[in-house]
Amino acid sequence: MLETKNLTKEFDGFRAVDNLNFSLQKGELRCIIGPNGAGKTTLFNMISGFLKPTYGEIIYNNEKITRLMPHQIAQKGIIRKFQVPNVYNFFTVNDNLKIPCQIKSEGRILLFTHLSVEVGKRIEEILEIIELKEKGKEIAGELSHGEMQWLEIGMTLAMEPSLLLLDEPTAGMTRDETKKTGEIIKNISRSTTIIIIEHDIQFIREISREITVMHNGSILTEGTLEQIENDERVRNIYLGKEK
Amino acid sequence: MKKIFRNKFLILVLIFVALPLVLSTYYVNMLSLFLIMGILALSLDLIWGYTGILSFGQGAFFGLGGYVYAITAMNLLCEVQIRHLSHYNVVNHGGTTYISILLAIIFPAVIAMILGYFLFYAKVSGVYFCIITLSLTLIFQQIIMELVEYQIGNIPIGGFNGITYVPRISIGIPFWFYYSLEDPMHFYYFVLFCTTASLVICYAICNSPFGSILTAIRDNEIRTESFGYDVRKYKVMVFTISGALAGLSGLLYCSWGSFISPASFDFFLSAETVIWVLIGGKGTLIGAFVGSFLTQFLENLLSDVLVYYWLLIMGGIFILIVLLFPKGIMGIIYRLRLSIIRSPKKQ
Amino acid sequence: MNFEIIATAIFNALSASSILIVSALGLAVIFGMMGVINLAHGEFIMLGAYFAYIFKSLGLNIWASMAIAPIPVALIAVIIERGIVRFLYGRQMDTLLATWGISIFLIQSIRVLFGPEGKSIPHPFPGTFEINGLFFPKYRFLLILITLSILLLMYLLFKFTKFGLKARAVIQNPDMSSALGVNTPHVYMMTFCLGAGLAGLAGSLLTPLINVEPALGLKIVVRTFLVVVTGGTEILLGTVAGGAILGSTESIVSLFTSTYFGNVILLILAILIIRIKPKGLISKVAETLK
Amino acid sequence: MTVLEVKNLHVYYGESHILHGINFSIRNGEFVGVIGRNGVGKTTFMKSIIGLLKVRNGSIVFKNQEIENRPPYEISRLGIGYVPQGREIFPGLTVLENLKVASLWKERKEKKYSFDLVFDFFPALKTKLHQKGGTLSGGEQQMLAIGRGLLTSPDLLLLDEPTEGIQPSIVQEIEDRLKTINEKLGLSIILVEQNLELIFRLVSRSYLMEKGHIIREGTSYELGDDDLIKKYLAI
Repeated sequence: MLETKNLTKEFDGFRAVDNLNFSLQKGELRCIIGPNGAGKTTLFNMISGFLKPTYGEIIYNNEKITRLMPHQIAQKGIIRKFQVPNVYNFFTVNDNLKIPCQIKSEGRILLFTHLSVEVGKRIEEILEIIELKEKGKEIAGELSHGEMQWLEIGMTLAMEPSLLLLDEPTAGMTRDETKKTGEIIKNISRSTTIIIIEHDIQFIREISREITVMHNGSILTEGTLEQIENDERVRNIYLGKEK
Repeated sequence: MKKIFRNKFLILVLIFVALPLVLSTYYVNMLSLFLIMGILALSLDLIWGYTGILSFGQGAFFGLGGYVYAITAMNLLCEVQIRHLSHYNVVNHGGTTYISILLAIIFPAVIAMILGYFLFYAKVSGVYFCIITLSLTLIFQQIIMELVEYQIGNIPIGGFNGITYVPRISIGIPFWFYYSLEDPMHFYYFVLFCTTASLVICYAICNSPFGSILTAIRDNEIRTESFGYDVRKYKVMVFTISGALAGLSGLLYCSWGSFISPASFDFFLSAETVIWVLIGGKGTLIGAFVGSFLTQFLENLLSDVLVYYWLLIMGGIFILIVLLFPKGIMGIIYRLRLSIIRSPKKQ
Repeated sequence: MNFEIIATAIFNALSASSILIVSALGLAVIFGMMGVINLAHGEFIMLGAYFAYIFKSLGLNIWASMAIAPIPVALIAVIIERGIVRFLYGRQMDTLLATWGISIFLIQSIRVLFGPEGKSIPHPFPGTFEINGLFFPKYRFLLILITLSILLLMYLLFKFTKFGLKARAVIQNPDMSSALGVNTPHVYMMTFCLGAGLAGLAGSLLTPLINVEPALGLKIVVRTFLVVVTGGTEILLGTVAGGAILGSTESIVSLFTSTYFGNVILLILAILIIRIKPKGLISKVAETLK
Repeated sequence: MTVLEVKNLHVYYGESHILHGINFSIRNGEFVGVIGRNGVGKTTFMKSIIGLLKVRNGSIVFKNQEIENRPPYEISRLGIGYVPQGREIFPGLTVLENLKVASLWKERKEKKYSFDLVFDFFPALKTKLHQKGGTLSGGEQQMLAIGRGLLTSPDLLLLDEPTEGIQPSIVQEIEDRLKTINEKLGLSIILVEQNLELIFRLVSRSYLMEKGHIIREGTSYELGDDDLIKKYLAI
């Protein structure tokens, strides 16, 4: 489904992503872990079109998307959640969800058509999934950190993405909020391929099958959680004794 | 919510319909000017309040609208005997001015679209956009001042002293009968019609799904772009509409005073428009009118008494508003109303 | 193209560029370095001209009054920074609107105090000098030299003095500088005050060339912004580059057509530069003028 | 005597509650560690001490003076040196200028640590004095940041993940330097680190942080074989 061919991004001398060959099958729930500065978010920025790679290609459903604009890539079904919760702070929760729903159900330029019932129903469904049922009227900016993360996940859901990029969905969440996020992502992954960048080992233990470990801009190793845990090299990066 | 709002809006319109019956022609004329300037403020509020694009170029579209109207109307309706460069007399043969009105709206809209495409597709935004639009107003002004001896059709553009004897708007059925709105009362009602129409259109735009995307762009452009909306396209569209509105306001102004010159759309007009929208409250549409009415009314009232001091005070008010309540008057009203509704729930 | 035309063209280009550079220098510090959009920059220049006028009418000799004119301007700038600008750091749009309010306020107060009509100041250095048949105004030549010396002074100030080091550190990373014991609010105030002083100096230097009237700032403010924006983030070098290119193009074009047209060309050229190189002509890779 | 005492510290980012009632203390000359995974609030804790983040409630007492919510430059002048995560050196200034910025204020009062001391510790910096900060490698930037922290002549040095993203050889060098700074100069240090081996070799006492709470405090020996540590920090 998604494949990168020796993808590289250089920031005046420093190689954030270095000849990365990453591939992902349809329906997978892949986690990417690695210490700070391993190039995870830079990889997401390139896939979603916000950052042009120095060289290398990104292929999605065997179509080159390396040079496309962010909105063109989003229209192809690749939707991302940003590392810092990126929602419409001054809108109510309902309005936040209205924006993505609109694009899905009623085409692009909808000058004088009003919100159809169907979009309203869709918002209710999503509120149910992300468990913000009673918070519909609240202003997004006043939600707790965890609730904002859920709202943003809900918004990406509204786009019915074929590939979902989640950047540290559980950052700043309490224990039970993380657990709840795990469940939400698990039932999303039935219909959508997901890549998650995460640090929380407990969280990864619960939800993931395939894991990719990144370090200094390239893939160190890939495999299931058990393989990763016993891998000496991975232990070192995390405990700082890398060779 | 929709119902209550519609009634309030109707009441407001009725008040304005009744006003001229009770006021002297001087005040009716003044009201027409306020409404005309309100449309200009509306054009800025549409892009700044709703989409987050602060443009200093509204003055340029305003002037463009005025000049296009003056030139086309005079060419079509009048016969000009030129005795000396700035001294000519005009014979008005009459006829409806629909074409001039249309052109005076479409021309600035097209220029706005081209300019919008040129700037937004290069991701020019924020401060750079302000400075470029500001310098465009100056460019347009300089070009007009330069064309002293030139003529379009047989109408002298007149450089710095502008074009005079511009015919008033006249309505009716083309080639059959026409009725020129010389009488201030009739002209006022035409202006009121235009104001209500543009407010309704802006309201439709802002409350439609298209409008919610505009506010989404204002609140969080990156998020909106990553949902698949081509942000640049929307910006160009709303900028074109705003150019048309500013053009409408320009043509009404030119027809109101039967005169248009580079001075009528100078640096200071762009500044005033920003002040009106800021004082009235960004992103509330009605706020644009409230701001422009209040400021212009005070200006008229106080300017003969205070003359210079008035601008001193306006500068001061402006600073206070930016520092203390960036939401403006309507913002305060909303906040008051909001806190009344929400306060019981909060305790 | 015989010798006379080329010589005049070059001289005009040099003099126009130096006028643009000196009037844009203060803005380069306040807007270029600090990122504060100061729409009252034109008014600081105007104040400089008026204070030169005031000191002259108080009987000081013209050179002395031109030299000390920037000091009161800098003091006024301190009040403005402490009272208004300080609360708006980081909020670019609000600083833009607030400084616009200040600009309106200053123009009107000068109109009230000194009346709208222009003031005349005796020309400090009249006369021309002659090179085989061509006459060049002495003052404009002097102005080119003064501009170069101000640029040199600024370079030395920022490169080798304690204040210069603190200013550069604070502007690159205010939080880190503060965590190292640098009194950042104080440095911001002094830098703003320096920028305003430079603008005041430009005003007093330009008095013989422009008519001193309350609204003289409005004509200058857009051009100086365009110089700093097209110049780019490398402050001193960028402003010189921006000023030189825009200044000389305008002076050459207006030599052959009209001053109006020259002005239009300057504006169009600036817009093209911003459109093609958003980070400006000479820009440090690290910083962009957000 | 305790040089820094933190009581019931609560810090928020907007609405999200990051630090929940932190208690922390460090005696003069002590080397204390703060460990925990990414995003638990270690950096937030350091920033609130140096004054870069507002403290909603709780107190921070340094040399028996309340310093919470005072501007960073006042806290730094009282004697706290700060080496931030990501080093944050001035890219446009040369190495010498970076160091000079730190020592500007102390000119008037006595100078606790001199430039020579910093150059003894980090000879690599001496060779690149006039190079722009932005051109240094990760390791060199880290040395510059630590040197700069020292030149503010602090009585307490805050170090936020000094070994993050640095080649092992330089990590070793930094470890030795920190040891000598603490032992020879008697400078008390708070070290935030993810690298457990490194921290347990250097510090006498550590605090384990999890989701904004301090959940364990003890000497390196006690924490060394504590199964809780293994569970939380093992990858």
